[in-house]
Amino acid sequence: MILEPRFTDDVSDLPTHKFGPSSLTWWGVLGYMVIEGAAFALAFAAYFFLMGHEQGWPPEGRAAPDMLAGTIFTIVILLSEYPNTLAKRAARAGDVAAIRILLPVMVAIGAVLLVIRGFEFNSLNCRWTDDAYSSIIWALLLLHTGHILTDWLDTVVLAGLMFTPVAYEGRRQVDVDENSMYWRYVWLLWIPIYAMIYWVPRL
Amino acid sequence: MTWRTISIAPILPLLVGACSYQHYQSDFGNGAVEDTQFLTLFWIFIAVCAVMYLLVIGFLFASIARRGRAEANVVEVGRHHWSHPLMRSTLMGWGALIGVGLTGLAIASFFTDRSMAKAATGEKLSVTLTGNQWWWDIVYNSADASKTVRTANELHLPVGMPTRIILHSSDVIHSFWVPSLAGKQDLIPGRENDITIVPRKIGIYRGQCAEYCGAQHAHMALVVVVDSYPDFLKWWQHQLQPAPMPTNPMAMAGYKYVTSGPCGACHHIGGTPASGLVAPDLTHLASRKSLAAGTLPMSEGNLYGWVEDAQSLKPGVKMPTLAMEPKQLHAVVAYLETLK
Amino acid sequence: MSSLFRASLLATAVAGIALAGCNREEHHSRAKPIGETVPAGESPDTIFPGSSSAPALDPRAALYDNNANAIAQGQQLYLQMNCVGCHSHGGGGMGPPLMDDEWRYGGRIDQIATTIAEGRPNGMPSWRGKLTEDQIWDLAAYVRSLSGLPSKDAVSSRAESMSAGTPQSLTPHGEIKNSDSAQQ
Amino acid sequence: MTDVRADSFDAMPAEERERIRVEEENRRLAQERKKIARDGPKLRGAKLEARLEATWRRPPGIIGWLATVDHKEIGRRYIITALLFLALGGVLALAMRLQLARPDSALIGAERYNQIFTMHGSTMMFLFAVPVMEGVGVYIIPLMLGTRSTAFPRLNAFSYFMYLFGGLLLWVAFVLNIGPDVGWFAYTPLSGPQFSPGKRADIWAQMITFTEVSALAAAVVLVCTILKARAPGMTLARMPLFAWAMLVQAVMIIFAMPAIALCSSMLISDRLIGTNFYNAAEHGDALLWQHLFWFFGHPEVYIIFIPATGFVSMITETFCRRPVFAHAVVVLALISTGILAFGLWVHHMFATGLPRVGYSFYTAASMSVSIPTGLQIFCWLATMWDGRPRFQVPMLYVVGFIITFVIGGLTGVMVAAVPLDLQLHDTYFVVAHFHYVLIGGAVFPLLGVLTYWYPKITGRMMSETLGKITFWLTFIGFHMTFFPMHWSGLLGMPRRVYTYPAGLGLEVPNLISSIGAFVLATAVLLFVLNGLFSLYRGAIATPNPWGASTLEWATSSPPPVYNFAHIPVVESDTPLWDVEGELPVVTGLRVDEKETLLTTVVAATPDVREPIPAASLWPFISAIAVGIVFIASIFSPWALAVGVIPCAIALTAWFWPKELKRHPEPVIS
Repeated sequence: MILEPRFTDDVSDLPTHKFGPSSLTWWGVLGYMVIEGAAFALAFAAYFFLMGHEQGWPPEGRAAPDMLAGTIFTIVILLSEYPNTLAKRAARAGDVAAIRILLPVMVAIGAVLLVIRGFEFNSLNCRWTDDAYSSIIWALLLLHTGHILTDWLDTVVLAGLMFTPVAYEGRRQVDVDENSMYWRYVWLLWIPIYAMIYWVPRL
Repeated sequence: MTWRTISIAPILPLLVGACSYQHYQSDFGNGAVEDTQFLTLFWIFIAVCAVMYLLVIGFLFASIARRGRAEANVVEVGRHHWSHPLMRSTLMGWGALIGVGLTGLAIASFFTDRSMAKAATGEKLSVTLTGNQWWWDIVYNSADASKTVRTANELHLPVGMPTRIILHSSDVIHSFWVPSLAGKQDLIPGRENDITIVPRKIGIYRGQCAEYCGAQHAHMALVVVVDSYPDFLKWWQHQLQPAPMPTNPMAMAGYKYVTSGPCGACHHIGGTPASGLVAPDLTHLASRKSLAAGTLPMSEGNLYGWVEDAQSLKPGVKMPTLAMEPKQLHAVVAYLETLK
Repeated sequence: MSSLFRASLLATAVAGIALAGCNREEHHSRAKPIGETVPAGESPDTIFPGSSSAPALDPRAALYDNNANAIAQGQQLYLQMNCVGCHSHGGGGMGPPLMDDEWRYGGRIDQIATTIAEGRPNGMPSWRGKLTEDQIWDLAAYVRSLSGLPSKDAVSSRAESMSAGTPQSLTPHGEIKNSDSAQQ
Repeated sequence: MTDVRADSFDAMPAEERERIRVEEENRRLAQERKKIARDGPKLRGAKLEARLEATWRRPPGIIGWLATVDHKEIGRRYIITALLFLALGGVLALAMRLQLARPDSALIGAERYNQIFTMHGSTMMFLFAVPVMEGVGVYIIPLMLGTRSTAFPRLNAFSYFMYLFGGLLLWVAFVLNIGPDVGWFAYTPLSGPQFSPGKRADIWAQMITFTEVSALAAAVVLVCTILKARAPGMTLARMPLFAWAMLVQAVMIIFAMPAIALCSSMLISDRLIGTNFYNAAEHGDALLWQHLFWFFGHPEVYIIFIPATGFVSMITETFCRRPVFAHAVVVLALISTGILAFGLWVHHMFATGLPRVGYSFYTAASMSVSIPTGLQIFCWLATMWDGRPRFQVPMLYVVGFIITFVIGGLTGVMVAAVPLDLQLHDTYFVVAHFHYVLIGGAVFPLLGVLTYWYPKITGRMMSETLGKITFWLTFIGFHMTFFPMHWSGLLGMPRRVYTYPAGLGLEVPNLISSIGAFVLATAVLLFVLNGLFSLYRGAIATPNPWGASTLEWATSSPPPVYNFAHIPVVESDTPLWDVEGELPVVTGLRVDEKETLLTTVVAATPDVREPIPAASLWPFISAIAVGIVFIASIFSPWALAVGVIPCAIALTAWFWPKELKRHPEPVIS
């Protein structure tokens, strides 16, 4: 005996997309940001746990990583926040023309960052098999590289999609908005990693 | 396990005879100060937990058997939110009771920990125990280097005196645990742990590795013999003597094979060219109560079985199968039996 | 680029690998000693100059070559029997290096086993009688892994000790060159 | 007028033309939007249900089977696969008990036994316990919250396939004799490159990667569903306790699983490319593994237990004919258990020689986690006291749960004290403890809730008499198996030993345990038979056979593909008990495309109409691509570099819309 429905109100005029916490994909992106945050937090804990065992860090006269590539990387990634914010505002404003300019810019910046990252791997002055210090430094850099690579691929696919007529759908602009939010998270996480790889060995 | 080990196994309790088998390897052995303190705390916990359990089960069965309720399946609209007015305060009371109970138990545990630490001060003897894959390497440290004794799989402790056992591991993580004496401590490669034991009762106890360490984790036991202090000193002096040269020709042939053949590559026998350090020290093998880290009781039959084909008794053990002719086997066992 | 091609080949042949893994993991803890196919007394003349064709491979080789457990046992024996004293961790010292592709007395597992059992001129001691056949073959399997000869799935990447060089699991697949400089 | 506009149109700059074109398109789409059919007073009853069925039905045949995104089908698969792994793990347990029935028994050799106990532990923890809770959650939560689908249904399908491939990897390796033999916890350096030659430990570590990707995906799906897709009016305060339990469990997974993801990847890199994380000789530390593993390990057991508390709350509420006493206290207890669980992992490492002061903190923390659970048990008992309990099969399992779990909780408090734990750690006393809290605490409620929701899932009732026999057999078999283990643990029997010598007094307890294990096995077999038998012979189930109060009982048994013709409105925390005859609903959702209603997080007021993705093969194909990359990365590190390309392609195709043209309202095809 299924109960008879008593009609209360009608939701047909509700929007089909909203920005911010009203959007389902916003919560999905937040979920994955928390997962990666937990993984990075534990990687940082492992880094300081291993560091706790040593008198000298890096151990026994190993040179700390060279600063050049890492610092350039940090500057570029922090500067990339400017086009990222513009893209986020364009997405909120629904300005598809601006998005079609800014997303390719973000893709280009991402490519440049990945190239700089290649140089960073060379400037670590250690090989992951040398000791636990080198292993954890390589692990941190590799994890963050994975982080950038996945978001870069997202941005490439999204940029491609924004050049199709579908770009004018509200849901796609919500995707661009959330992709920018995720990119902020990528460079926010880079700051502690940058400090741990380049500065902590020099303290 | 061949039929030989199955037939031998029941002999073990008879061999140990001295103390009843219940407390040979059990938490209730009460063989050391640490285990006594464990038991007092254990019974305190059992008592408090039993009381709490009876309260829960009492409440459960009371609410099951509670009469005077309409069995009707009907849910009175609105009324079903009603609860007995005392229930909310009982809930607070129950929460407080759990909190108080747990705080009491935590404090009792903290004081037991402190008293164990206090009993362990002023160590008279230090022993370094190194865990290997599936046997115990035991070195009695002494200020005078010539007095240090190296033995394996059997630990002698003087009664009434705190002994500090330094725990190292040469391969994987093991755990030193003699239930009748004290709690366990892990042997971790790259770390130095230690445990101090103050034996109370003279007797023979058995301990076992308590951290999974590979194929033969089940056969990594050790026998602990608690002697009176004079007996202990006599044992120590005896252990310092090198292995006696054999006299009868059979043992002589065994000596030649053991010291020149494969045994010397891994085992060390004091006073002979056999000087390997990667396997148990055999200088006083025959004086030990067990063979192959507590797997078999020491007997001639077991010596034959073990030397001839160790893999069938303890599959995966590092001791290789030597494939000796029977003549050589008799000679080797004859020699080993002289290593009292 | 060959290793990239090999990796994609691996990706498709996963089931095959799983089956091949059967004997890689075999724990033949040798409850019974292996039958002596080569009579212990007489040392087989496995040294054959480059030209003549090599004799058939000793049937025991299948049990030890590419077997992960044999290589692991060999690794432990290599340290315990102090091979490090002369060969260090494969780089050589008083004894010849074992990581390179040059083999004075043959790089096949049965030839290495014979080298260990019989000893060689200029200082290699004979281990027959000191080590059992089974231990000698384990050692031979490990010595081959020092120069990257067995498959990458059977070797271990490092020991629980100071790391002596690049992990065996990353060294490129080696090959055997019979060096004729036996006179050194 | 139009011709003047026409020629000046070409002269305008490109953006101007684009703007005008887009405006015309917007106007056209607005007209089409008005013509969309929506449910409501005009479109209702059988006609509406027929159209909804046609819209929501998945494509037929094997393609449809692999492409389904229906949370009910995926939930059913999760539960059936997890129960299969429970049976496999149970058979291994019987083999272990046979070997341990007699001292010095030669039935199973050392290496084989070590593989068996590793497989038993890994299968039960990773392939049965967590997935079955996910499965029940994925099936029931959307129905209980009054919505038509979970959030991200394709991610849900991907999560099941990753779980299935992880289980297959482990069991195919075990059958091919390359299964792991390092224990379900794989302590280094035993699981390290030197002491675990070959690929055994790698396969264990890679199985972890599979199951943790699956659990994380399912957790994100559940969090988003619970927070965003609740029926209008179901504020957080009115949310059923099972939804609270699944929310807390999902958040715990999101924080706990990355720990084992990190340490199992570090183990694989140690074993494959020679990093030194756990190599004590090269500045690494064997305890780093234990810290990271148990930081995940302890929350893991609460991830298994907390959904079980949700089960107990739902059964107690229904069978005592009243809501659970002190709803807020139970919810706060769930949340505090979830938070506290992250602060006590070091009680697994009391014997590793860490500083003693730290240990006393963890003793206090480990004891304090039993307070919230103690309060929950009090609330269930108070509900029984003030309600009118009907002791049908699900309620019997709740009574069995309380009797068993409280013993396990108290032995847990005992092993929390350092001096006791140093004697009891890694002995059969601990084996008894965790079986009491895992089987008693999670499997008993699971059997109860499978009986409880069986009519909703299959449309048939399970047999009551067979159910009662199964319960008593389970109860007796369980206690006969695991109570003697307290005794053998106290007599000095360590864990994970393939045999024990005679003469230590261990013969009698082990024999009783072995016999009890077979009694428990027959009970589980009986439960399965009851399940299969009732599929065809069981009494036909009405939509609400137990007279329960939550929304999943407002729709038919088994529910239609779209769950609810109209989205229900909730006005109290026990909707079906407080509704006089008519169910308040909201209308206006599309009928020609899959759509559901999103509501705000706290107050659950209608917020957005969300299109639900159509069935698609891409999640299955992505799972295969990611699976092959994971398995190949055991054999060569290059597999990760090469494998990124196929995975990126599959994931892009999963996201890429089928036709690149605009719709009046967004559709995910």
